[in-house]
Amino acid sequence: MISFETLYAAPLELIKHAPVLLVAGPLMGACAAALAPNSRWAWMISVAASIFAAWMALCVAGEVARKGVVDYAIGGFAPPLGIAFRIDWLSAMMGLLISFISVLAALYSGHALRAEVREEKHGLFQAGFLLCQAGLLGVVSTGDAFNAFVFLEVASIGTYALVALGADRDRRALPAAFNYLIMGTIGATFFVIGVGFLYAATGTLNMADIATRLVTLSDSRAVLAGFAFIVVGLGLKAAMFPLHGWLPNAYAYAPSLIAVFLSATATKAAIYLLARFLFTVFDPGSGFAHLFLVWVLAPLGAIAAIVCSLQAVFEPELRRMLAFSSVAQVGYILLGLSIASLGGMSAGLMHLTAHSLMKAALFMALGGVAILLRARTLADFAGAGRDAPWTMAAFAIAAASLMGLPLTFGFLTKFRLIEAALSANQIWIVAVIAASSLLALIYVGRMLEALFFRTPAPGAARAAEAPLGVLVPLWILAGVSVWFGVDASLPEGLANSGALALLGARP
Amino acid sequence: MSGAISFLDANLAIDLALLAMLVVLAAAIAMTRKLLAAILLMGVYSLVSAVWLVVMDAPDVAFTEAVVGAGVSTIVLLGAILLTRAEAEKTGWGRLIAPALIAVATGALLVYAALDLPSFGDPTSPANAYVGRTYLEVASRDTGAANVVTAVLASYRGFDTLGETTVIFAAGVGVALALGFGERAAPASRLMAGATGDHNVVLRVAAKLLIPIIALFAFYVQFHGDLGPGGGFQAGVILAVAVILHALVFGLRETMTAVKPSFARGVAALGVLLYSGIGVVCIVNGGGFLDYGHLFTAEIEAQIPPGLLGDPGATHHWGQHFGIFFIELGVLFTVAATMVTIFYGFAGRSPGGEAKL
Amino acid sequence: MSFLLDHLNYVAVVVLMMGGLFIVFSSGNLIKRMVGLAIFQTSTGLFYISLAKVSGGTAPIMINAASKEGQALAAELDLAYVAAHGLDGVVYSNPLPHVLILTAIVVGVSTLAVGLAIAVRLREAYGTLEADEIAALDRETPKSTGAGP
Amino acid sequence: MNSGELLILMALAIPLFVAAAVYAVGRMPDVRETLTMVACIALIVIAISMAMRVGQGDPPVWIAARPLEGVELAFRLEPLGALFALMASALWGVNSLFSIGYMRGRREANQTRFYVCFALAMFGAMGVAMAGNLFTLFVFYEVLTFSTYPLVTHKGDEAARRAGRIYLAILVGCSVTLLLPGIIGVHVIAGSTDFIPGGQLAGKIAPGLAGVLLALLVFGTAKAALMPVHSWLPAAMVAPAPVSALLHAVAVVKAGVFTLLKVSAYIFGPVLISEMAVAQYLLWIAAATIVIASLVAMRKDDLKARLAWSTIGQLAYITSAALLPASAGLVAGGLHLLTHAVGKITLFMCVGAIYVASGATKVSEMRGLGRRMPIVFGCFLVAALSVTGLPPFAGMWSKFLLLTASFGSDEWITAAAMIVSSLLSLFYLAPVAIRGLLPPAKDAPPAEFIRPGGAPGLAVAPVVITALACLVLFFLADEVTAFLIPVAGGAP
Repeated sequence: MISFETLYAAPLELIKHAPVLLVAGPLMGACAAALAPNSRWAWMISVAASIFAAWMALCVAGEVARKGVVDYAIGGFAPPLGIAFRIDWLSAMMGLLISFISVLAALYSGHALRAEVREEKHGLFQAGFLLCQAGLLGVVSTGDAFNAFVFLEVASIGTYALVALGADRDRRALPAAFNYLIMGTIGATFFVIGVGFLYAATGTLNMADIATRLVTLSDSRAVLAGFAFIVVGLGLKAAMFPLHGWLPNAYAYAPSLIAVFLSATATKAAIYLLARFLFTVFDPGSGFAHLFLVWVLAPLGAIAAIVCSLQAVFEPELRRMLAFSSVAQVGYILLGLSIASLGGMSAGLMHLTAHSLMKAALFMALGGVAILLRARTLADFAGAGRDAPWTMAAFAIAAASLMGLPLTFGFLTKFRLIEAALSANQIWIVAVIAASSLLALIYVGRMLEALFFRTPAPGAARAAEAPLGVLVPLWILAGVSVWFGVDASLPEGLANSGALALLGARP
Repeated sequence: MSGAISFLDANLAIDLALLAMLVVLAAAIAMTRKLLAAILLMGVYSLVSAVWLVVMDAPDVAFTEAVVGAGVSTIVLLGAILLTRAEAEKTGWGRLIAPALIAVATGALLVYAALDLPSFGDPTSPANAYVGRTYLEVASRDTGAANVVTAVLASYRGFDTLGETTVIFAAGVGVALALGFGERAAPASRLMAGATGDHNVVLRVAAKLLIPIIALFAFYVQFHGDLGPGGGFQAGVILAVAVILHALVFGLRETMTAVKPSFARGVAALGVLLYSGIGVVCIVNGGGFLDYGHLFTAEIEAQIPPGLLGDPGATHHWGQHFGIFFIELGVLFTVAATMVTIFYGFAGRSPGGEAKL
Repeated sequence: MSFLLDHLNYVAVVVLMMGGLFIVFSSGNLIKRMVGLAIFQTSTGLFYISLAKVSGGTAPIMINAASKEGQALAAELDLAYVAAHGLDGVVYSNPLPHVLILTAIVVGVSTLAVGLAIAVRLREAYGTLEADEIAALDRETPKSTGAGP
Repeated sequence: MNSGELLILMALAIPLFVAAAVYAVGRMPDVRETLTMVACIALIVIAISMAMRVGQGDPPVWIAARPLEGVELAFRLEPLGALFALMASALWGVNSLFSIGYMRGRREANQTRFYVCFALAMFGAMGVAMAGNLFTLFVFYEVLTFSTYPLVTHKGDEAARRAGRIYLAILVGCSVTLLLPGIIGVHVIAGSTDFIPGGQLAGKIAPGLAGVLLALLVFGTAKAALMPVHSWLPAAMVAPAPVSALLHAVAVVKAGVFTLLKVSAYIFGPVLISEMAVAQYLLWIAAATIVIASLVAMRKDDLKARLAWSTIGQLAYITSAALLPASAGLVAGGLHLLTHAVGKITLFMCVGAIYVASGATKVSEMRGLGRRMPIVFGCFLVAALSVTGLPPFAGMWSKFLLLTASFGSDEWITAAAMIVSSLLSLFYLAPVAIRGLLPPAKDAPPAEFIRPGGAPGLAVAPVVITALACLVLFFLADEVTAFLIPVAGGAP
């Protein structure tokens, strides 16, 4: 359906091993960055490794386009004995998304670090960033339940400390990071417990293998517990309402690079894993999984979409507003998945993509100007639109996408979500989306009014245009949001095949 | 069920007794408000669970739990509470209700599910009958390692272990980012002054003797890994302990001149590089990632003398042998270096250090 | 009776896990929270190991499997024999959970180290390790001014 | 790319280009405004040629993009759209001329932003006019909303910002929560939102469900200002006169009722409409709106507010026309769209001219001013009579057709409401002009002009033009109706 022929420029040997190089690239890059002599080298390594990963992601997508599913047995041991990557369209899509965002974040990091982090720490910072990237890419590629846990932790451990580095600007980053660590670890441990029960019930760790063996014992209590713990664990990692308490401060006080990267990728990878288990390991049609979709996932998604939007409306600090809206948007995605029809899941996945693009852009724009004026509240940002037109124009575009205005990607995904809900006769979901769109209109309206139609308080610090190193990735993100707003065939194609992969994968 | 009963007499009694001890310890930790007590009890908890693990036929895990729980964790925890209030604030009963409810509810679900599991020790349970059993059958044939745990760890699930090593490295990066590289360490940080009188000759001599022995033991554990319990991780921790001991006795500054923080960080990174590099080498030689079977090209394989590992008759898996050897080496590097880095971080930040700056 | 005994082990381990979880949630002191977290993770490991125990088994270290006999034996295995006596007559416990938990322990200690590192920074920034006091201090800092001390 | 597609592309590109160019040359007012005028003329020419092609039965069509599978960004001209495009572009020209006079006369700030947003608004209006399906129409409907927000808040003080908030909250709020779901509902049920004669939904849906969709679409289109979603319009009065003219005559509210006409004609189709009970209820609401709005207008002393309320009433006429079970209503509605626009823009430009010259905004302050500026007040009278619906002015025909249509379909309440409000409007519009032309009261001589020279010529000329148009259209009404007849096609 989507043609990646151009990628076959890559040597066949590389394409054959792309699935694992996709992870190994950033991983080795991290080591190199840690060894880098100075900040500049570290940055170049980071960019190079990210670009390499993105290239590999494209190769993998090309392979998936050719074969449907790419299996890669690591160590030459076929599963269930060995660990194997299993990459279908969904994994390929997530890989593309994460690595694409990573490249832009890496480009952005050059400037952001200089402004926010002490020089001698840049090497390690880039290392941490690349480790997180490798971990997330591993999570979306692996076909082994326990291996997924390991990569979740690879992605997390470093980022806890990276969030804490925000303390150089605001000490509130420290409690935020600590809380993030506690919650993240509890989530991961719950996930392990769940996997343990699945292992006890099936004797294997390979997801596909688990799925085949679950068919016979879907009503066992052990499986039920495994399901519950995996869902709660991943819910914590995905900031699924009401398990999102750790997110707002973590995003609000972390260094802007981390806010950009995490908001666009981390929760998304957790959502991916959740969907992977819900739809391909467990049988969504069967008993408790179905009940969960209808009576837990959908209501929670709805509550998140409403409540967290409200919190955003009444929040004075700009970055916290964005963080709350992130939780609300996760609610949209979960609503889409909960519809469990092809249309619904595809819409959910599309919205996932759209949200990554817009949130990355929003945090990047704020970082770009806030670096200079240590602004947090709306009042601090008043009039930034006049002082930094280019930066804030990109912000406005991304914000429009967040509101779901026509000619932006966010509008089309919202369109598809409502359409899917209507086709599934779930009018209440339409009502929820409408209501929370209204709230989004209000809080985004507050932002834009402050940025563009208010004058800064006399004597207040004035924003200045962000440097080119920020504007380039920023405008790429904004541009993509508009491009997909006019022609979303690429993301829709990916999302459709991703949803098909979820629905079609069960034995 | 007679098998279970006879088993009950012997092991189950010990097993349950140990578990009971653990429960008591956990309760004690929950009760106490003295942080020091909590930490020490935590160490004891690890030791007891290590013993329990031995009873459960998991010597490798027991070994690790011992060195980590009773060793590293305790050291780090102690480093963290130096000069803070030793008492935790009293938490009112009201504050305990919600957590209690959460714990009880979760526990209830777990028990409810656990009672559905096959009975304890059942050899035919899915867990024990499927993949686990297969490993027992094929591991030594595939890898030539007697210790199936090592075989699975380093070979079948070598990718997990790469991830594990990466996690350690990430932790090192994290701590170094948060606490710096010990550059704020004092000539003889209060940390040691607490542990020893400053010029305790006996101790210095003892240390001078002890440190090489510890290091030697570390290397024994390292290379003995594929025959008995042990491996890169345990060895790495022990090696790090040697360095830490040196610091405790001779002072952080001296140790830092011997083992530079930058050097430690570099070695940590190199360890992961070595591990993943092996994987890439396997690719270059036409195999899959970490496919030790292709670690060597055929011509190199041919040049390896058959008697290299003694026992000339045995059919050899050079690839697997050396693959496991190298990656365990990588683990050793990363773990040891990271542990040292972490220690530097905490010791360097220890208020004793600051006071002297 | 024997049913209960057969599962007592799991129950005990569950109690341990929940003890850890309780400590995390109940204690306001950050160090104690980390301790609780460590206990929680360790106990999870114990759960896995309980799964791996085989009655009358021993540690999964092959008896001279590297030697000719061992090789031959391993080669001509048939599952029924193994089910009865295990490999070369010895019953081994299940190695897989051991491997998993080795990894889990390492992850645990890594988390502990990072968490405590952050705690140390917290102590330096706030002068306390009590969650309540930290929260109180944050409430004092006016929201509008971004940078902390 | 055939000539039709080219025409549509130009119609969209010209306003955009002007916006960009004006922004670029903002420093040089003369260049800026010359550019705008040239663009207006070009746009008018394009609109005319499009209208001619529609008349010849070969309407321009362009499928610009396919954002989602089965969702097209498509343009397709038809009589209503052609009429709207022509009207909007022509009035844009007149209004721009007036703006030059007004803005310079008042020495307003941020004039460049004003012209940029104005051009963008035209971009939106053209898109709405040419939209080939509801999806496209919605896209440009929103473009129109957001491009006019800076115009409404032009003054930039807190009051203006509050008005702007109300403006956005109601317009966007309704469109997101009601209109969009309604549109998607149509898309789901019919499989497409294309405008097709006879109605996209005809025969695909039960009248009950159709009623729900109709309600969603009618109230979602808050630009049509049907009560209770009308309050943004009086609030927007804080904007300068040219903007009010834009809102009331050129684009915004007209886009609203235009949407309703299109929905009625091409989405539901006359047949389905006549079967729906909901249409009946909505008709009653519209009738109520007509009467209430007129009554409120009577009691407003601020002239702009009075005109605003009169607009609300007049829009409800067109809404009724769209909802009438007789397809003749559509033609009448289309005609009223045009005549009311011409009349209203005249009125607003008069108000602007009076304000520039004398600074007077209240009816009570205007007695005798007419003696100083007879032309303006004369034109005001003309427009007032036209809006009221008296011969020999254009408004008369559209009202006549509306009445016959409502009588023809036995909608007595609607008919009654129209008659009553016409009488009322006679009382609240005509007297303004007449009092102005009366000799000033002895005891209260009119305040001195803030601009001794009276209104600048550039502010008066457009008024005369549109006033004449009111007269001319009276004689062209037949041609217009003939042009619009196909809209009612597909009806029995």
